[in-house]
Amino acid sequence: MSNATRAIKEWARTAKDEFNQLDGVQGDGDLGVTVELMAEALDKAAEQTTDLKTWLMVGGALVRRQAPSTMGVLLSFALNAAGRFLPEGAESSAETWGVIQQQMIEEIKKRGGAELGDRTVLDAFIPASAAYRQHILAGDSLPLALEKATLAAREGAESTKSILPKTGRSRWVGDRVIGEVDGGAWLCYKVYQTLSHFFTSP
Amino acid sequence: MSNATRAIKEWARTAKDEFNQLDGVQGDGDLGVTVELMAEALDKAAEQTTDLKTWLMVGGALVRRQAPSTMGVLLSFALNAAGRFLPEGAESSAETWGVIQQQMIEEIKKRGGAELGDRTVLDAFIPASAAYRQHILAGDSLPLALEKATLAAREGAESTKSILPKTGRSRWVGDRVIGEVDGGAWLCYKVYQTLSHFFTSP
Amino acid sequence: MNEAGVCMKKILNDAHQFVDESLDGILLAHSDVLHRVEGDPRAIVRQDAPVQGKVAIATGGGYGHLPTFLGYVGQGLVDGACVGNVFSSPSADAMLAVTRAIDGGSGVLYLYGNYFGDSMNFDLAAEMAADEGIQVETVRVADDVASASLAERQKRRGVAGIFYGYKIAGACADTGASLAEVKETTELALNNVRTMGMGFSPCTIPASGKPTFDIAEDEIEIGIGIHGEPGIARQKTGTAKELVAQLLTPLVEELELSAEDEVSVLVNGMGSTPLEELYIAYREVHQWLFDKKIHVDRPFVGAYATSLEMAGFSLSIFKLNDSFKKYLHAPARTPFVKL
Amino acid sequence: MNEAGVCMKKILNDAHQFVDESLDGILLAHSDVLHRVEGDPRAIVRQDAPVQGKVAIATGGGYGHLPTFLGYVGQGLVDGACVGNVFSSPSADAMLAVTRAIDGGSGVLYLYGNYFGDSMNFDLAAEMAADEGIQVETVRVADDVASASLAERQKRRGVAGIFYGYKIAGACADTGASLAEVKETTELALNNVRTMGMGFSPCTIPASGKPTFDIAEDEIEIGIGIHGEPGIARQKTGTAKELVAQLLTPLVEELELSAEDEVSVLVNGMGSTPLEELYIAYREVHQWLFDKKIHVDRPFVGAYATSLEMAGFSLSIFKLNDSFKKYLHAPARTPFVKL
Ligand SMILES: Nc1ncnc2c1ncn2[C@@H]1O[C@H](COP(=O)(O)OP(=O)(O)O)[C@@H](O)[C@H]1O
Ligand SMILES: Nc1ncnc2c1ncn2[C@@H]1O[C@H](COP(=O)(O)OP(=O)(O)O)[C@@H](O)[C@H]1O
Ligand SMILES: [Mg+2]
Ligand SMILES: [Mg+2]
Ligand SMILES: [Mg+2]
Ligand SMILES: [Mg+2]
Repeated sequence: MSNATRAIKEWARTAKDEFNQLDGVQGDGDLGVTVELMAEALDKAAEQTTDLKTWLMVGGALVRRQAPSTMGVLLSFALNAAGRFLPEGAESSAETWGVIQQQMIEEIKKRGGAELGDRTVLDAFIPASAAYRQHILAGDSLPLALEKATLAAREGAESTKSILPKTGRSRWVGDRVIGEVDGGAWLCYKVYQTLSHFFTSP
Repeated sequence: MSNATRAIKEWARTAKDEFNQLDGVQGDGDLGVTVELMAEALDKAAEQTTDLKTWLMVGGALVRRQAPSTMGVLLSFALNAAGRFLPEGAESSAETWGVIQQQMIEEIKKRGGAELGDRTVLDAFIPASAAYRQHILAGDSLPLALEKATLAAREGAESTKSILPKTGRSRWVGDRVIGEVDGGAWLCYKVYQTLSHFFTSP
Repeated sequence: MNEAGVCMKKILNDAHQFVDESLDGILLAHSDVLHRVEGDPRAIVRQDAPVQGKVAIATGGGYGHLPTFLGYVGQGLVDGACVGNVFSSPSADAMLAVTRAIDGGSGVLYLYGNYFGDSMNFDLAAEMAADEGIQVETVRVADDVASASLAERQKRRGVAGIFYGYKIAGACADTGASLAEVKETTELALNNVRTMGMGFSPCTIPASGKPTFDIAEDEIEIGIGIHGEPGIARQKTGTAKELVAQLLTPLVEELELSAEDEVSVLVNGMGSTPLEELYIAYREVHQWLFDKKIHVDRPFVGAYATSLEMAGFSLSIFKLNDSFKKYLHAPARTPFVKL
Repeated sequence: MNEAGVCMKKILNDAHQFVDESLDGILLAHSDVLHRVEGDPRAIVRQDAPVQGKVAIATGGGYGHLPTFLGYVGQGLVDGACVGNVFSSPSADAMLAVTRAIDGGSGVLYLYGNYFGDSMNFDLAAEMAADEGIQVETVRVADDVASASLAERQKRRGVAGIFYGYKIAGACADTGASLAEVKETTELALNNVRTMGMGFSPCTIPASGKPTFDIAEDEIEIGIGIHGEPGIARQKTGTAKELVAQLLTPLVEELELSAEDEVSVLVNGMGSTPLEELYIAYREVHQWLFDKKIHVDRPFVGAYATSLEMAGFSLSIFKLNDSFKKYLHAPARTPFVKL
């Protein structure tokens, strides 16, 4: 797991400016910083444990402490909810990761009150998670499922270009954001993409 | 007289930026504002009186009140000194103006403690006044004397380009000013030039 | 510019240490009044906390708004503040640490600006505090009229009007009022506070190294938030009189001010707008209200809620009654704010 | 940009009314403390002037440095200030008006920054005051080590260290000391004050509409004056630690500080440098002095002498003894400065 988190951490460093800029269109321009801090926290958690459930709990707490912005707290809640859901000693598997994604989405909806189409991270996460599960259920390989999830995430993220924000800071911006993707949604796509590359050619 | 002061006032408006910039090289960049305020004060004095002595006294006081920066106070002292020197009812004449210039220079030296070669207004004023007197004494016309004084002022102002400042704010700047004329000296040249144009083609 | 951001022309050693080194400086300079909670460098409380028997006020938010939030910790205002990264919410853990350190047995009021991230974290902290038997109530400041319609007032952002929230809550708590009373009084006061601001130029978050937004040489952003979030319009700049009228009109309308009403006014600079200019704005505010026979009881002009070196200003109006006035006039003193 | 300068993104109606409208705002906001001398809108004194039997302190200088100069008018600091145009000396007439209004029979101390224009005007005002039988003494603040060598100390500029001059003179005058004593004490104190500053970016004088100087994206000006006058060097910017060491070294050397000495420190922001950064500077100052066993009695961090929206900061060190400490700790309160 720590190899995957390290890959994400390395990617996050290079992507900081892009996300600050995306967030600046509708928010306060700090999403890149948050992304970097979240990736560091998750990698730190992976160094502390190899147990999946523990990693989700520790990672959630570290993200909450080190990157407590909207995206960070939602991710923290989501990781902890998934961690609580998993049975003790649960093994990492393609199926388990499908469950984790589902739990995370439910928790983000619950805590943030947003739905599909509200111009948030969910607009990429929901279709990506659905595509992933569908391909795993169909017996496809993890790399293939991740590739398809990445495609779905990208499509979902792109779709936010034409959505008016209903929640979060972007609520205030009105139609000035039209034409730009939502930063959180784009982040979701990029994380799937990074993982997809990692599992295709680790 | 008020026609001449109006000409200077009009010129001063157009020259503000140039003098702010010159002053900015070695000082605080406000000389253009001072020039404008001084010119307005002198014009206001000319509207109040046609008597030369009174104009020098009133003009000095107005400059002191409205433009009390270094250049302004020195001019104010200088005008008042010249006014005090003139006898009651003194008529404006080429000779009288020669005396006024001399008195002004003496007062600026006395109050400011600077001499020729200290990179101040005096580096233009002293040679210009000398040239003016010389030509008036030689029986030349006022326009010709002013033309020669203008040439001398310009040469004197240009000479400040290679002088290190010894007084005023510019003292602190060291050799960074080398290559730029002193703002006060350039102002002196420009006033002679404006008057010269005015008396050539009023 | 290098990674550490040294070439940003900021006083800075390392962009990632910006908040912690700045806090170090504050704690070193003001150790007579301020105190770090053991084990959490982002949780800062007054030296004499907990004040036994007094309702404690906790606040917090992202860094970069000094004197908001931390600068209001002291006598007559708030008891503790937790500090996030620049423009980012503090963690619920820091909030809990502050809560524990300031509770003097009478409960804690959470008083902070209405932002999603902060709300989620403060709510989580309140849950954790409740588990430990500490009574917590919450008041979210939502004074920025530009950020949502009146119908959706609870969705508005909290901006400079939080100053009045602190002042009233702090003075009310000092009278020995109960947690419920402090909460109610603060809410009542904030119902009478409205703010709107405009931004002239952006600021640069040290860790990002880029301006928070782009804006043309002659344009300003109306209704900007204190993180540089976009407002409701961009336009060419105008005279002081025009700008003040533009900000003031919606505030006065919503508060339904009329002749003989009494208000306090806060002319808040966002960071780099000089005091000299803020007083030109105050002159316009005063004249505008004077013409409508609205009386200014106590004006505040200066930097009360900033956005690093952003240029711009906001106007807040607080419609007064006698009880608010009493609290407003009570003394208050912190290292940053002395009333 | 139009003639009135409206497009400068300043809060401004008319660049030529900048000073007077800003003063209007100050007088409207603080009429409980400040008062305009009848007939001279640029002469401002404390409401209760003249204070009978107390030596009065007069100051003044160009506008654009708030809280310097006008902002120190109040209790425990200065009695009156005259105000020039932006960065230009006030007129001798305004100085005389202030002098008349504040003299309580015990004489007036002129306390101002050492600039040629101001000196000429204050000297002229002193002559006129003497003609009217008012006793006047003068102390010129010349604390900026970057502006002349130690051998020519009397030629140095006055910058942020004037704050200590006001504090000592004001507290000393409040004890009922004579004019000669107030002058001597203030001079003694200022002999122990040194300042040096650096500028990151220029400001724009409203009436000129242009930045006061040009500077590269990654360059700073060392030894800059409070009007943006050039200093002693331009260089690439450095870390906070490096910048602080660069400013502090000459101050500590000239004051011959050694272990167990006690000092007060002023970290002064020049206008748009955020408080957050000033405290990073203070952290470095504190550590630097701590390593040399030099004790900081009372630090001041904030905007004490500004240059409109110029970015940058200065450090002042005041080497203390017990009598200076007593004066430094005395209370003082103006609308702008509360100690
Ligand atoms: N209620 C919400 N539910 C889910 N995601 C949200 C919500 N609000 C905002 N977001 C996501 O968070 C992103 C911004 O994250 P971040 O920069 O951390 O927020 P902030 O700086 O406002 O705290 C948005 O692009 C959006 O995708
Ligand atoms: N001691 C002096 N004697 C004569 N002229 C002086 C002296 N000091 C300065 N000046 C002139 O004044 C000019 C600057 O004027 P001004 O901008 O009004 O000064 P400041 O802004 O420093 O008060 C200089 O360019 C120089 O010519
Ligand atoms: Mg954000
Ligand atoms: Mg000048
Ligand atoms: Mg944020
Ligand atoms: Mg000047």
